[in-house]
Amino acid sequence: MQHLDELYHSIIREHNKNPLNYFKNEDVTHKIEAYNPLCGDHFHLYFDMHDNRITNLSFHGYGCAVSKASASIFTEKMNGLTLDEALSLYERFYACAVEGKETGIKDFLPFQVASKFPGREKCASLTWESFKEYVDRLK
Amino acid sequence: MQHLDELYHSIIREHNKNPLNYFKNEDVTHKIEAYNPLCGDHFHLYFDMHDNRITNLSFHGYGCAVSKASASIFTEKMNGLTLDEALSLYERFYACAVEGKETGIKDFLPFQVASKFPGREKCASLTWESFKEYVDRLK
Amino acid sequence: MITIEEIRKEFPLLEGLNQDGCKLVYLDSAATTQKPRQVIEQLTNYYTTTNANIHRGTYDLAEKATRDFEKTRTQIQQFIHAEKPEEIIFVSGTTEAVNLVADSYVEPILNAGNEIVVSAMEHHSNLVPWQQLCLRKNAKMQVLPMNEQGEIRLEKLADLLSGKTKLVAVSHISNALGTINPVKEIVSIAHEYGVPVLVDGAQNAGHHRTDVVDLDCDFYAFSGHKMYGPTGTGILYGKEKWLEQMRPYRYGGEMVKAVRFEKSSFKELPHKFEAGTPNIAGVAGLQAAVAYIENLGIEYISEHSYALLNYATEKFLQIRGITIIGQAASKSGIISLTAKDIHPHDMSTFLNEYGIAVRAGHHCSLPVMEFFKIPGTTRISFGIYNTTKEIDYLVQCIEKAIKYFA
Amino acid sequence: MITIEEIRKEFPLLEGLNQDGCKLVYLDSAATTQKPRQVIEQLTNYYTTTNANIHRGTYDLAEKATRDFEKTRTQIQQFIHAEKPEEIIFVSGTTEAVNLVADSYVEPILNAGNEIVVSAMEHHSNLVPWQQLCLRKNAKMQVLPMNEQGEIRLEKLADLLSGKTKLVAVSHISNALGTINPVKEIVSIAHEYGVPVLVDGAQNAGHHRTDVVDLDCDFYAFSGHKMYGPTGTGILYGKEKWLEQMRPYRYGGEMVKAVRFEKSSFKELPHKFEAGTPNIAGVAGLQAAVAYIENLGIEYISEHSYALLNYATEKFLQIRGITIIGQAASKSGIISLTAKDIHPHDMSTFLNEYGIAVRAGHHCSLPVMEFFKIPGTTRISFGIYNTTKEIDYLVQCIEKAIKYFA
Ligand SMILES: Cc1ncc(COP(=O)(O)O)c(C=O)c1O
Ligand SMILES: Cc1ncc(COP(=O)(O)O)c(C=O)c1O
Repeated sequence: MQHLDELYHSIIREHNKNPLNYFKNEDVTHKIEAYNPLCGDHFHLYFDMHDNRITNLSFHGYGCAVSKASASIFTEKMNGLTLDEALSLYERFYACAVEGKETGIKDFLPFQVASKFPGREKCASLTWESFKEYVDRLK
Repeated sequence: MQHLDELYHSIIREHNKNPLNYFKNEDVTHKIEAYNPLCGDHFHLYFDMHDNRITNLSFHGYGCAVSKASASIFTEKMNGLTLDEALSLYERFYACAVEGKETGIKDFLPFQVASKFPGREKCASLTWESFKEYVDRLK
Repeated sequence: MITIEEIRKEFPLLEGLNQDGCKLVYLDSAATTQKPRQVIEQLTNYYTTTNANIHRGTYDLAEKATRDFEKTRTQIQQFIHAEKPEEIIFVSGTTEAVNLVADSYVEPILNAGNEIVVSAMEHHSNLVPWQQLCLRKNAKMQVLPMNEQGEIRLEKLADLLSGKTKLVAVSHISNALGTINPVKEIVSIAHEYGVPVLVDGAQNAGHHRTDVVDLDCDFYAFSGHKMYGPTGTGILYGKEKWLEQMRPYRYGGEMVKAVRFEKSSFKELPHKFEAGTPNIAGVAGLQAAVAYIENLGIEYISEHSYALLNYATEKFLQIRGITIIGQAASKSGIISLTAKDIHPHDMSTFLNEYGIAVRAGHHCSLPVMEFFKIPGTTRISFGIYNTTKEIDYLVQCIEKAIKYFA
Repeated sequence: MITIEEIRKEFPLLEGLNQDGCKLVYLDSAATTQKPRQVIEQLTNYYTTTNANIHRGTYDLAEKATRDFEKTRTQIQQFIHAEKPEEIIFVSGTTEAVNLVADSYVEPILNAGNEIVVSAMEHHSNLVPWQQLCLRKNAKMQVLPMNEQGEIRLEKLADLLSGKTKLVAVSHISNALGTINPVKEIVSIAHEYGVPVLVDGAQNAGHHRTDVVDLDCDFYAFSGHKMYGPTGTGILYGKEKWLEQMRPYRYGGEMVKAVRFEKSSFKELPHKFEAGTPNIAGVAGLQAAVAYIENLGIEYISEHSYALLNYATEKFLQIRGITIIGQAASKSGIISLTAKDIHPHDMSTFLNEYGIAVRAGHHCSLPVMEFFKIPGTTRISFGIYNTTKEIDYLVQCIEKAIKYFA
């Protein structure tokens, strides 16, 4: 069971059961769709951006424990960051969840394990990648 | 070598080297093309037919020892037969060369063996089959 | 009577242990079946005693390879009760078989405004080829609906058929739901309108009796790897009258009679559709698979599938929180389920830790998931080697998962 | 240095005895090669330890199967020195690879009056697809001629190229004549006119170094079974820029991203072109074949082929009545010959009685036979396992045949 608990770390299970900032909010300046048709995961991300600063993040939708927890943490960690700060946080998340590197950010740790599970490579990064793609298109 | 000699029976080798009625003859009532693109065998059969009687048979072209000998024997055996007689002789040749049955016709015997050799099923029957197809279309 | 333990011994992969020293509980046979020793050994046997390119070889080895290949054609003809060996075309799988019919039969006769009918529960392989063909031709794909149990609404079929309809394409058994469709009735109704029917038999062949003459279907497609045979093999059955009039699918060696730079002529059936060197070893393995199935007896295999289905269904109905997706009256050994709000990927990852292999997701049937308004299911599917003990273990583990994710 | 005896021991079929207790003298490797133990065992290994359907599996077995499959893609990318693994498409063989390019690349851009250039020595698989496409589209197939030695007349190429030309399709090595074509020069000339080039590498891959970047070809097609690998496998290499813009070849599972009844979206390269369950076991076997080749060293294999070619050619030139068809300056280990007026089928039947397997006929290259005004040839082709002793024996037997039929 150790193996499983590594993936479904208490952080992930907690965020999955009680996700933070989990509500629709059409009243924002930006709305992003994060969709992976292969596994059916489908979230909407909501946030305001004024003067390149991101606030009021929330999300809503459907996904596995890992993707949901990851979205929850995304909305928490990104709040109040400038676009540049957000992108550099994305890089650190990517290093951890996709490349399996140490980043020193405690909340990212459980996602390091996720990418090693069969077929679960993309769960952790879904919302983060969608955000990155969206922002790249903004530029 | 017995095996080989069964196929290349003296009758076949003799007819191959010195085929009977081996000449072009455009001066006849009927001319048939016998062609097997898979092995390149290509003969023309020439004959006259008056009052349903076949005469003046000859052939010309290119083929393996078996198909050439078979064509040679064809021109010899068919000469002077009525169409009905020719068709019944065809049936006997078919029984021998394709179905491997005994027919009592000594000259047909070597062809019984031919059909058992790898990839040589159609050599013996090429001219005979072409004749049959042609005659069927005449009717 | 052969016991299940004896059967299991024939499947080397199931006998092996995984890295944790556990035996694998393989419940994903709808994706691909495991292979019996006889099939695996046949591949070795082919390559060590027979390997040669087929057709037109004038030496013993090529002759033997060709004879075996063509014997398998006849064996498969008899296996699916087709009338003639020429009606059996070797392809690489169900997907290629469907694409072949789309390209060579339907494409030339499909005009703008024409229609193709598919069912609401098709695998992408029997859906996307028709959809794309219709888009290209300005034709219309009509969908034969299903009900909440996951059964085709047969009474709607006649409404969809008309002089504009060029084909009905329907699966014999849904890989996502397990539903066994009333194919014979569908064929009979379609034929009243003069419309030919292609049956996607991927989940039926090798698991239940297949009789194309009794069904009277016009085309029947299936894959070797889903019936205990090798990957890269498959069959398209077609009625001779259609195959005769169809143009070739691919061009190349083995399917031509004469070739000039200006034009070519093509061989007779079935070779017209078999361009290039086929999967000769694969076909040898398929021969062994069919022999294996016939030796066990298709009735026996079919009964086993029903027995496991019934046993498992009953167990699942007792677990609070489990919903079985697809509750048709007539089903094969395939069960799709959802467990509370546990995502299928979390469920399958959890089960994998206990050595259980099940499939999670949409099972190449996205429109089916959309119909049931779910993103996916956990799918359990049975093979001849599965046991009720494995099902008991699965049920235990699913209960654990429900607790774990609670 | 590995000896030829050690190599032969790796090929179980060559070690076996035929019904007369003789070892087989296999000289038909251009049709298909024999398989080393490593390849045969890999198939068994795959089915006994790894078998599962690939992509989207969330259990260990499927993960391993998928990882191995994709690793083979990368291995093949490196084997042919392509830039990216996405440029490697798994297909069932050369014939399918050529048809894929015809359907997905050329068909959409070929208009009436456009042209496709093929060489005069193409295998039917790299000729008939272009011919039929041109006939359907009212386009014109131009033939790049060859000389009496069986060499492409390179100086004629520029005359055939123009703004109307959409593709040049040419074999790397002619299977009928053994000629090694100046593919790099052909590509360079064609590119001056902005015309992409498809190279049929069926006779080159695995026998001589293959470097698609050095050749700068746009497409490269080859078959697994001709390079010591399994039947039912093959590769289409394509430059990413072309593959990206090409439409899918077949539709079905594994190649779609999202599917609605109204429309679908397709996956990225390379999966866009790989609909349905691929020949997973075959690809595992191909992996072993490439590893086998790389372990021996392609230079070593290539040298062996030249050595046998030169040895045999010299011997044949000494036999009165033998004519070698195809006397190009640059040749691979393939020799086509005629012996007096002995029909090739009589020759091969005769040799078969002595345990020698050679091919007789037109070798799927009817226009080549027409050019030389012969109905066919006896073709001897070498693999890594052939020896000069076998050639001596062959020469003896051919001399006997000439006497026998005299
Ligand atoms: C030059 C050449 N091209 C194409 C092919 C066709 O290959 P396959 O039959 O494996 O599709 C062959 C083999 O016969 C060949 O030698
Ligand atoms: C019902 C059904 N049709 C078609 C297919 C496609 O089969 P293959 O991938 O072997 O071509 C499958 C298998 O996934 C299936 O279950």
